[in-house]
Amino acid sequence: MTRLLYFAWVKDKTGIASEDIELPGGISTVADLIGWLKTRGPEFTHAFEQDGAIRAAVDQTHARLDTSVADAKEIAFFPPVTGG
Amino acid sequence: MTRLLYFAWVKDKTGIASEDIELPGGISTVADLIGWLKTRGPEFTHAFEQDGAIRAAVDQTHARLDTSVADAKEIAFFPPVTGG
Amino acid sequence: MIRVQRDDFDIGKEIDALRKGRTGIGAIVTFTGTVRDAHGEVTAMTLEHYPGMTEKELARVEAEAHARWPLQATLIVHRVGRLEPGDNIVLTAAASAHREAAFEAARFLIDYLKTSAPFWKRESGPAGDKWVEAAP
Amino acid sequence: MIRVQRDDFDIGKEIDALRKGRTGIGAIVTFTGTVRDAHGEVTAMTLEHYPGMTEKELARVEAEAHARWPLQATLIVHRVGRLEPGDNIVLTAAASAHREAAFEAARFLIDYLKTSAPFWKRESGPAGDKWVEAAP
Repeated sequence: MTRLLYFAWVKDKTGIASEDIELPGGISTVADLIGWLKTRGPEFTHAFEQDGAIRAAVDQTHARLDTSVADAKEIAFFPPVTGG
Repeated sequence: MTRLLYFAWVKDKTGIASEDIELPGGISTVADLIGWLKTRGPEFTHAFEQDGAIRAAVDQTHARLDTSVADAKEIAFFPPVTGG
Repeated sequence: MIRVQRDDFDIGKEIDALRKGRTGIGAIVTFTGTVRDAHGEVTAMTLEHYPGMTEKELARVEAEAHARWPLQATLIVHRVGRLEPGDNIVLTAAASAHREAAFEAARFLIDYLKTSAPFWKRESGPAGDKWVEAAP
Repeated sequence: MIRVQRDDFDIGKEIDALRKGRTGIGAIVTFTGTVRDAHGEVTAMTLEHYPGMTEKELARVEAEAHARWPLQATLIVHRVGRLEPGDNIVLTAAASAHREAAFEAARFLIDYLKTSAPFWKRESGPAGDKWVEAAP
Protein backbone atom coordinates (compact mmCIF):
# COMPACT_ATOMS: atom_id res chain seq x y z
CA MET A 1 0.00 0.00 0.00
CA THR A 2 1.12 3.50 -0.80
CA ARG A 3 -0.17 6.66 0.85
CA LEU A 4 -1.05 9.47 -1.53
CA LEU A 5 -1.39 13.01 -0.16
CA TYR A 6 -2.85 16.12 -1.80
CA PHE A 7 -2.33 19.70 -0.64
CA ALA A 8 -3.71 23.20 -1.31
CA TRP A 9 -5.64 23.49 -4.60
CA VAL A 10 -4.66 19.96 -5.65
CA LYS A 11 -6.59 18.77 -2.58
CA ASP A 12 -9.49 21.13 -3.33
CA LYS A 13 -9.78 19.67 -6.85
CA THR A 14 -9.35 15.97 -6.01
CA GLY A 15 -11.69 16.45 -3.06
CA ILE A 16 -9.52 14.30 -0.78
CA ALA A 17 -6.54 14.99 1.44
CA SER A 18 -5.10 11.48 1.48
CA GLU A 19 -5.74 7.90 0.49
CA ASP A 20 -4.01 4.54 0.82
CA ILE A 21 -3.94 2.65 -2.44
CA GLU A 22 -2.27 -0.29 -4.15
CA LEU A 23 -0.48 1.20 -7.15
CA PRO A 24 -1.30 -0.68 -10.37
CA GLY A 25 1.52 -2.45 -12.20
CA GLY A 26 3.61 -0.51 -14.70
CA ILE A 27 3.92 2.63 -12.57
CA SER A 28 7.59 3.27 -11.92
CA THR A 29 7.97 7.07 -11.88
CA VAL A 30 6.13 10.16 -10.67
CA ALA A 31 5.18 10.88 -14.29
CA ASP A 32 3.66 7.39 -14.65
CA LEU A 33 1.67 7.92 -11.47
CA ILE A 34 0.32 11.31 -12.62
CA GLY A 35 -0.67 9.73 -15.94
CA TRP A 36 -2.64 7.05 -14.13
CA LEU A 37 -4.20 9.46 -11.61
CA LYS A 38 -5.63 11.49 -14.50
CA THR A 39 -7.68 8.46 -15.56
CA ARG A 40 -9.36 8.08 -12.17
CA GLY A 41 -12.36 10.32 -12.85
CA PRO A 42 -13.23 13.95 -13.62
CA GLU A 43 -11.94 15.35 -10.30
CA PHE A 44 -8.51 13.83 -10.82
CA THR A 45 -8.45 14.71 -14.52
CA HIS A 46 -9.19 18.31 -13.51
CA ALA A 47 -6.71 18.35 -10.62
CA PHE A 48 -3.84 17.12 -12.76
CA GLU A 49 -4.69 18.70 -16.13
CA GLN A 50 -2.09 21.46 -15.61
CA ASP A 51 0.51 18.92 -14.60
CA GLY A 52 3.36 21.40 -15.13
CA ALA A 53 1.96 23.42 -12.22
CA ILE A 54 2.10 20.48 -9.83
CA ARG A 55 5.03 19.49 -7.64
CA ALA A 56 5.57 16.08 -6.05
CA ALA A 57 7.39 14.70 -3.05
CA VAL A 58 8.33 11.05 -2.63
CA ASP A 59 8.72 9.97 0.99
CA GLN A 60 8.78 13.63 2.07
CA THR A 61 11.57 14.64 -0.28
CA HIS A 62 11.08 16.90 -3.31
CA ALA A 63 10.82 14.75 -6.42
CA ARG A 64 10.98 15.18 -10.20
CA LEU A 65 8.84 13.60 -12.91
CA ASP A 66 11.43 10.86 -13.40
CA THR A 67 11.84 10.10 -9.68
CA SER A 68 11.12 6.46 -8.91
CA VAL A 69 8.03 5.58 -6.91
CA ALA A 70 8.84 1.88 -6.83
CA ASP A 71 9.43 1.58 -3.07
CA ALA A 72 7.65 4.73 -1.98
CA LYS A 73 5.59 4.68 1.19
CA GLU A 74 4.21 8.20 0.78
CA ILE A 75 3.78 10.34 -2.33
CA ALA A 76 2.45 13.91 -2.16
CA PHE A 77 1.18 16.30 -4.84
CA PHE A 78 0.93 20.06 -4.35
CA PRO A 79 1.33 23.47 -6.03
CA PRO A 80 4.64 25.34 -5.83
CA VAL A 81 5.17 26.32 -2.19
CA THR A 82 4.18 29.79 -0.96
CA GLY A 83 5.28 29.93 2.67
CA GLY A 84 7.58 32.35 4.42
CA MET B 1 35.55 82.19 20.70
CA THR B 2 35.66 78.71 19.25
CA ARG B 3 35.01 75.53 21.17
CA LEU B 4 37.51 72.75 20.57
CA LEU B 5 36.59 69.19 21.53
CA TYR B 6 38.82 66.10 21.80
CA PHE B 7 37.58 62.51 21.93
CA ALA B 8 38.93 59.03 22.65
CA TRP B 9 42.74 58.76 22.50
CA VAL B 10 43.05 62.31 21.20
CA LYS B 11 41.49 63.42 24.48
CA ASP B 12 43.72 61.05 26.47
CA LYS B 13 46.81 62.58 24.83
CA THR B 14 45.85 66.27 25.02
CA GLY B 15 44.63 65.69 28.56
CA ILE B 16 41.52 67.82 28.03
CA ALA B 17 38.04 67.12 26.70
CA SER B 18 37.17 70.63 25.57
CA GLU B 19 38.32 74.23 25.64
CA ASP B 20 37.06 77.60 24.43
CA ILE B 21 39.75 79.58 22.66
CA GLU B 22 40.27 82.54 20.38
CA LEU B 23 41.89 81.14 17.24
CA PRO B 24 45.02 83.09 16.23
CA GLY B 25 44.99 84.93 12.91
CA GLY B 26 45.98 83.08 9.77
CA ILE B 27 44.10 79.88 10.59
CA SER B 28 41.59 79.28 7.83
CA THR B 29 41.38 75.47 7.47
CA VAL B 30 41.37 72.33 9.59
CA ALA B 31 44.96 71.68 8.43
CA ASP B 32 46.04 75.15 9.59
CA LEU B 33 44.43 74.55 12.96
CA ILE B 34 46.16 71.16 13.42
CA GLY B 35 49.49 72.81 12.49
CA TRP B 36 48.98 75.43 15.17
CA LEU B 37 47.72 72.94 17.81
CA LYS B 38 50.96 70.95 17.40
CA THR B 39 52.90 74.00 18.64
CA ARG B 40 50.96 74.27 21.87
CA GLY B 41 53.17 72.02 23.99
CA PRO B 42 54.32 68.41 24.25
CA GLU B 43 50.84 66.94 24.92
CA PHE B 44 49.43 68.51 21.77
CA THR B 45 52.50 67.69 19.72
CA HIS B 46 52.12 64.07 20.81
CA ALA B 47 48.34 64.00 20.27
CA PHE B 48 48.58 65.30 16.72
CA GLU B 49 51.88 63.77 15.61
CA GLN B 50 50.11 61.04 13.63
CA ASP B 51 47.82 63.59 12.03
CA GLY B 52 46.75 61.14 9.29
CA ALA B 53 45.06 59.06 12.00
CA ILE B 54 42.94 61.96 13.23
CA ARG B 55 39.53 62.95 11.96
CA ALA B 56 37.84 66.31 12.43
CA ALA B 57 34.31 67.66 12.54
CA VAL B 58 33.41 71.31 12.06
CA ASP B 59 30.14 72.31 13.67
CA GLN B 60 29.23 68.64 14.15
CA THR B 61 29.73 67.71 10.50
CA HIS B 62 32.57 65.51 9.24
CA ALA B 63 35.32 67.71 7.80
CA ARG B 64 38.43 67.35 5.65
CA LEU B 65 41.85 68.96 6.03
CA ASP B 66 40.83 71.73 3.65
CA THR B 67 37.47 72.44 5.31
CA SER B 68 37.17 76.06 6.40
CA VAL B 69 37.13 76.85 10.11
CA ALA B 70 36.56 80.56 9.55
CA ASP B 71 33.08 80.78 11.07
CA ALA B 72 33.15 77.57 13.09
CA LYS B 73 31.58 77.55 16.53
CA GLU B 74 32.71 74.01 17.41
CA ILE B 75 35.61 71.95 16.05
CA ALA B 76 36.23 68.38 17.19
CA PHE B 77 39.20 66.04 16.76
CA PHE B 78 38.96 62.27 17.18
CA PRO B 79 40.19 58.91 15.86
CA PRO B 80 38.27 57.06 13.14
CA VAL B 81 34.93 56.00 14.63
CA THR B 82 34.48 52.49 16.04
CA GLY B 83 30.83 52.29 17.07
CA GLY B 84 28.15 49.83 16.03
CA MET C 1 16.26 25.14 16.07
CA ILE C 2 13.08 24.84 14.03
CA ARG C 3 9.44 25.00 15.07
CA VAL C 4 6.07 24.85 13.30
CA GLN C 5 3.21 26.15 15.41
CA ARG C 6 -0.25 27.68 15.44
CA ASP C 7 0.55 30.11 18.24
CA ASP C 8 2.21 33.47 17.83
CA PHE C 9 5.86 33.92 18.78
CA ASP C 10 7.57 36.62 20.85
CA ILE C 11 10.62 37.85 18.96
CA GLY C 12 12.36 39.19 22.07
CA LYS C 13 11.99 35.89 23.93
CA GLU C 14 13.14 33.92 20.89
CA ILE C 15 16.30 36.02 20.64
CA ASP C 16 16.95 35.66 24.37
CA ALA C 17 16.69 31.87 24.05
CA LEU C 18 18.99 31.90 21.02
CA ARG C 19 21.70 33.82 22.92
CA LYS C 20 21.39 32.09 26.26
CA GLY C 21 24.51 30.23 27.34
CA ARG C 22 26.34 30.94 24.08
CA THR C 23 29.59 32.93 24.01
CA GLY C 24 31.27 34.52 21.03
CA ILE C 25 28.11 36.08 19.57
CA GLY C 26 28.69 39.59 18.21
CA ALA C 27 25.76 39.91 15.81
CA ILE C 28 22.18 38.70 15.72
CA VAL C 29 19.93 39.25 12.71
CA THR C 30 16.22 38.48 12.69
CA PHE C 31 13.72 38.47 9.86
CA THR C 32 10.02 38.59 10.68
CA GLY C 33 7.45 38.05 7.95
CA THR C 34 3.97 39.42 8.65
CA VAL C 35 0.56 39.34 6.95
CA ARG C 36 0.47 42.52 4.88
CA ASP C 37 -2.63 44.62 5.10
CA ALA C 38 -3.21 45.16 1.37
CA HIS C 39 -5.85 47.91 1.49
CA GLY C 40 -8.55 45.64 2.85
CA GLU C 41 -8.17 43.14 0.01
CA VAL C 42 -7.06 40.46 2.45
CA THR C 43 -9.13 39.92 5.58
CA ALA C 44 -7.43 36.69 6.62
CA MET C 45 -4.75 34.27 5.51
CA THR C 46 -4.70 30.53 6.17
CA LEU C 47 -1.46 28.59 6.10
CA GLU C 48 -1.57 24.92 5.24
CA HIS C 49 1.51 22.71 5.40
CA TYR C 50 2.72 19.13 4.99
CA PRO C 51 3.39 17.84 8.52
CA GLY C 52 6.49 15.70 8.58
CA MET C 53 7.98 16.99 5.37
CA THR C 54 7.85 20.59 6.62
CA GLU C 55 10.07 19.80 9.58
CA LYS C 56 12.47 17.84 7.39
CA GLU C 57 12.79 20.71 4.92
CA LEU C 58 13.25 23.35 7.62
CA ALA C 59 15.96 21.23 9.25
CA ARG C 60 17.66 20.88 5.86
CA VAL C 61 17.52 24.65 5.29
CA GLU C 62 19.01 25.27 8.73
CA ALA C 63 21.77 22.67 8.24
CA GLU C 64 22.65 24.23 4.90
CA ALA C 65 23.06 27.67 6.56
CA HIS C 66 25.41 26.20 9.16
CA ALA C 67 27.42 24.55 6.39
CA ARG C 68 27.81 27.88 4.58
CA TRP C 69 28.51 30.35 7.40
CA PRO C 70 30.19 30.25 10.82
CA LEU C 71 27.13 30.55 13.06
CA GLN C 72 26.64 30.22 16.81
CA ALA C 73 22.90 29.58 16.49
CA THR C 74 19.96 29.76 14.11
CA LEU C 75 16.20 29.66 14.47
CA ILE C 76 13.24 29.16 12.18
CA VAL C 77 9.68 29.48 13.54
CA HIS C 78 6.80 29.21 11.06
CA ARG C 79 3.14 29.57 11.93
CA VAL C 80 0.27 27.60 10.39
CA GLY C 81 -3.49 28.02 10.53
CA ARG C 82 -5.56 31.18 10.33
CA LEU C 83 -3.82 34.56 10.52
CA GLU C 84 -5.00 38.14 10.19
CA PRO C 85 -3.41 41.26 8.72
CA GLY C 86 -0.50 42.38 10.89
CA ASP C 87 0.02 38.91 12.39
CA ASN C 88 3.43 37.27 12.43
CA ILE C 89 3.92 34.46 9.91
CA VAL C 90 7.56 33.49 10.14
CA LEU C 91 10.76 34.28 12.03
CA THR C 92 14.29 33.47 10.98
CA ALA C 93 17.29 34.38 13.09
CA ALA C 94 21.04 33.90 12.88
CA ALA C 95 23.72 34.63 15.48
CA SER C 96 27.37 34.87 14.57
CA ALA C 97 30.61 36.50 15.67
CA HIS C 98 30.30 38.96 12.76
CA ARG C 99 27.48 40.81 11.09
CA GLU C 100 28.13 39.69 7.51
CA ALA C 101 27.50 36.03 8.35
CA ALA C 102 24.45 36.85 10.50
CA PHE C 103 22.84 38.98 7.76
CA GLU C 104 23.59 36.54 4.98
CA ALA C 105 22.43 33.50 6.95
CA ALA C 106 19.16 35.08 8.16
CA ARG C 107 18.37 36.03 4.58
CA PHE C 108 19.37 32.62 3.24
CA LEU C 109 17.06 30.94 5.78
CA ILE C 110 14.01 32.88 4.59
CA ASP C 111 14.90 32.78 0.88
CA TYR C 112 15.56 29.05 0.83
CA LEU C 113 12.53 28.30 3.04
CA LYS C 114 10.30 30.20 0.61
CA THR C 115 11.33 27.96 -2.27
CA SER C 116 11.50 24.62 -0.50
CA ALA C 117 9.40 24.31 2.65
CA PRO C 118 5.93 22.87 1.98
CA PHE C 119 3.64 25.69 3.12
CA TRP C 120 0.74 27.12 1.12
CA LYS C 121 -1.07 30.38 1.75
CA ARG C 122 -4.77 30.90 1.09
CA GLU C 123 -6.04 34.47 1.20
CA SER C 124 -9.58 35.37 2.20
CA GLY C 125 -11.06 38.69 1.10
CA PRO C 126 -14.30 40.36 0.07
CA ALA C 127 -14.10 38.52 -3.28
CA GLY C 128 -13.72 35.11 -1.66
CA ASP C 129 -10.81 32.74 -1.06
CA LYS C 130 -7.85 32.09 -3.29
CA TRP C 131 -4.57 30.23 -3.06
CA VAL C 132 -1.59 32.54 -3.33
CA GLU C 133 0.44 31.88 -6.47
CA ALA C 134 4.16 31.28 -6.14
CA ALA C 135 6.45 34.06 -7.33
CA PRO C 136 7.72 33.15 -10.81
CA MET D 1 13.58 56.90 15.08
CA ILE D 2 17.00 57.20 16.68
CA ARG D 3 18.09 56.97 20.32
CA VAL D 4 21.38 57.13 22.21
CA GLN D 5 21.15 55.77 25.74
CA ARG D 6 23.01 54.18 28.64
CA ASP D 7 20.23 51.69 29.41
CA ASP D 8 19.74 48.36 27.71
CA PHE D 9 16.99 47.92 25.13
CA ASP D 10 14.35 45.21 24.75
CA ILE D 11 14.34 44.06 21.13
CA GLY D 12 10.80 42.68 21.30
CA LYS D 13 9.39 45.93 22.66
CA GLU D 14 11.31 47.99 20.11
CA ILE D 15 9.84 45.93 17.26
CA ASP D 16 6.34 46.21 18.72
CA ALA D 17 6.70 49.99 18.85
CA LEU D 18 8.03 50.06 15.29
CA ARG D 19 5.01 48.14 13.97
CA LYS D 20 2.33 49.77 16.06
CA GLY D 21 -0.29 51.63 14.05
CA ARG D 22 1.51 51.02 10.74
CA THR D 23 -0.15 49.09 7.93
CA GLY D 24 1.48 47.59 4.86
CA ILE D 25 4.41 46.04 6.71
CA GLY D 26 5.31 42.59 5.39
CA ALA D 27 8.91 42.28 6.58
CA ILE D 28 10.89 43.45 9.59
CA VAL D 29 14.65 42.93 9.86
CA THR D 30 16.63 43.65 13.01
CA PHE D 31 20.35 43.70 13.60
CA THR D 32 21.66 43.51 17.16
CA GLY D 33 25.33 44.07 17.88
CA THR D 34 26.63 42.65 21.16
CA VAL D 35 29.87 42.72 23.13
CA ARG D 36 31.70 39.59 22.02
CA ASP D 37 33.20 37.44 24.72
CA ALA D 38 36.65 36.99 23.21
CA HIS D 39 38.00 34.20 25.43
CA GLY D 40 38.31 36.40 28.50
CA GLU D 41 40.45 38.99 26.71
CA VAL D 42 37.75 41.61 27.13
CA THR D 43 36.23 42.05 30.56
CA ALA D 44 34.40 45.29 29.75
CA MET D 45 33.88 47.78 26.97
CA THR D 46 33.23 51.49 27.34
CA LEU D 47 31.53 53.47 24.62
CA GLU D 48 32.27 57.17 24.32
CA HIS D 49 30.44 59.42 21.88
CA TYR D 50 30.10 63.01 20.72
CA PRO D 51 26.74 64.24 22.07
CA GLY D 52 24.99 66.40 19.53
CA MET D 53 26.93 65.20 16.52
CA THR D 54 25.99 61.58 17.23
CA GLU D 55 22.29 62.33 16.98
CA LYS D 56 22.82 64.37 13.80
CA GLU D 57 24.77 61.56 12.17
CA LEU D 58 22.29 58.86 13.16
CA ALA D 59 19.43 60.97 11.79
CA ARG D 60 21.37 61.43 8.54
CA VAL D 61 21.98 57.67 8.27
CA GLU D 62 18.29 56.99 8.85
CA ALA D 63 17.19 59.64 6.32
CA GLU D 64 19.56 58.17 3.73
CA ALA D 65 17.99 54.70 4.21
CA HIS D 66 14.51 56.14 3.66
CA ALA D 67 15.76 57.88 0.51
CA ARG D 68 17.10 54.59 -0.87
CA TRP D 69 14.39 52.06 -0.02
CA PRO D 70 10.61 52.12 0.42
CA LEU D 71 10.36 51.72 4.21
CA GLN D 72 7.47 51.95 6.63
CA ALA D 73 9.73 52.56 9.61
CA THR D 74 13.32 52.38 10.81
CA LEU D 75 15.03 52.43 14.18
CA ILE D 76 18.55 52.94 15.47
CA VAL D 77 19.30 52.54 19.19
CA HIS D 78 22.92 52.83 20.31
CA ARG D 79 24.16 52.42 23.85
CA VAL D 80 26.98 54.39 25.48
CA GLY D 81 28.87 53.92 28.74
CA ARG D 82 30.19 50.74 30.30
CA LEU D 83 29.15 47.38 28.85
CA GLU D 84 30.11 43.79 29.59
CA PRO D 85 30.54 40.72 27.36
CA GLY D 86 27.16 39.59 26.07
CA ASP D 87 25.58 43.02 26.51
CA ASN D 88 23.69 44.70 23.70
CA ILE D 89 25.51 47.58 22.00
CA VAL D 90 23.35 48.59 19.06
CA LEU D 91 20.05 47.78 17.37
CA THR D 92 19.05 48.67 13.84
CA ALA D 93 15.67 47.74 12.41
CA ALA D 94 13.83 48.29 9.16
CA ALA D 95 10.21 47.54 8.26
CA SER D 96 9.02 47.36 4.68
CA ALA D 97 6.38 45.74 2.50
CA HIS D 98 9.02 43.37 1.14
CA ARG D 99 11.97 41.53 2.58
CA GLU D 100 14.63 42.74 0.14
CA ALA D 101 14.22 46.37 1.22
CA ALA D 102 14.04 45.44 4.92
CA PHE D 103 17.24 43.37 4.76
CA GLU D 104 19.16 45.89 2.69
CA ALA D 105 18.08 48.86 4.81
CA ALA D 106 18.83 47.20 8.18
CA ARG D 107 22.27 46.33 6.89
CA PHE D 108 22.83 49.79 5.42
CA LEU D 109 21.91 51.37 8.78
CA ILE D 110 24.56 49.42 10.67
CA ASP D 111 27.22 49.61 7.92
CA TYR D 112 26.84 53.35 7.44
CA LEU D 113 26.60 54.02 11.19
CA LYS D 114 29.87 52.14 11.73
CA THR D 115 31.74 54.46 9.37
CA SER D 116 30.09 57.77 10.23
CA ALA D 117 28.56 57.97 13.71
CA PRO D 118 30.97 59.38 16.31
CA PHE D 119 31.27 56.51 18.79
CA TRP D 120 34.54 55.10 20.11
CA LYS D 121 35.04 51.79 21.91
CA ARG D 122 37.58 51.22 24.65
CA GLU D 123 38.20 47.65 25.71
CA SER D 124 39.28 46.68 29.21
CA GLY D 125 41.04 43.38 29.78
CA PRO D 126 43.64 41.69 31.97
CA ALA D 127 46.35 43.60 30.05
CA GLY D 128 44.74 47.00 30.66
CA ASP D 129 42.64 49.36 28.57
CA LYS D 130 42.94 50.11 24.87
CA TRP D 131 40.97 52.01 22.28
CA VAL D 132 39.59 49.74 19.58
CA GLU D 133 41.14 50.48 16.19
CA ALA D 134 38.86 51.10 13.25
CA ALA D 135 38.69 48.39 10.62
CA PRO D 136 40.90 49.41 7.67
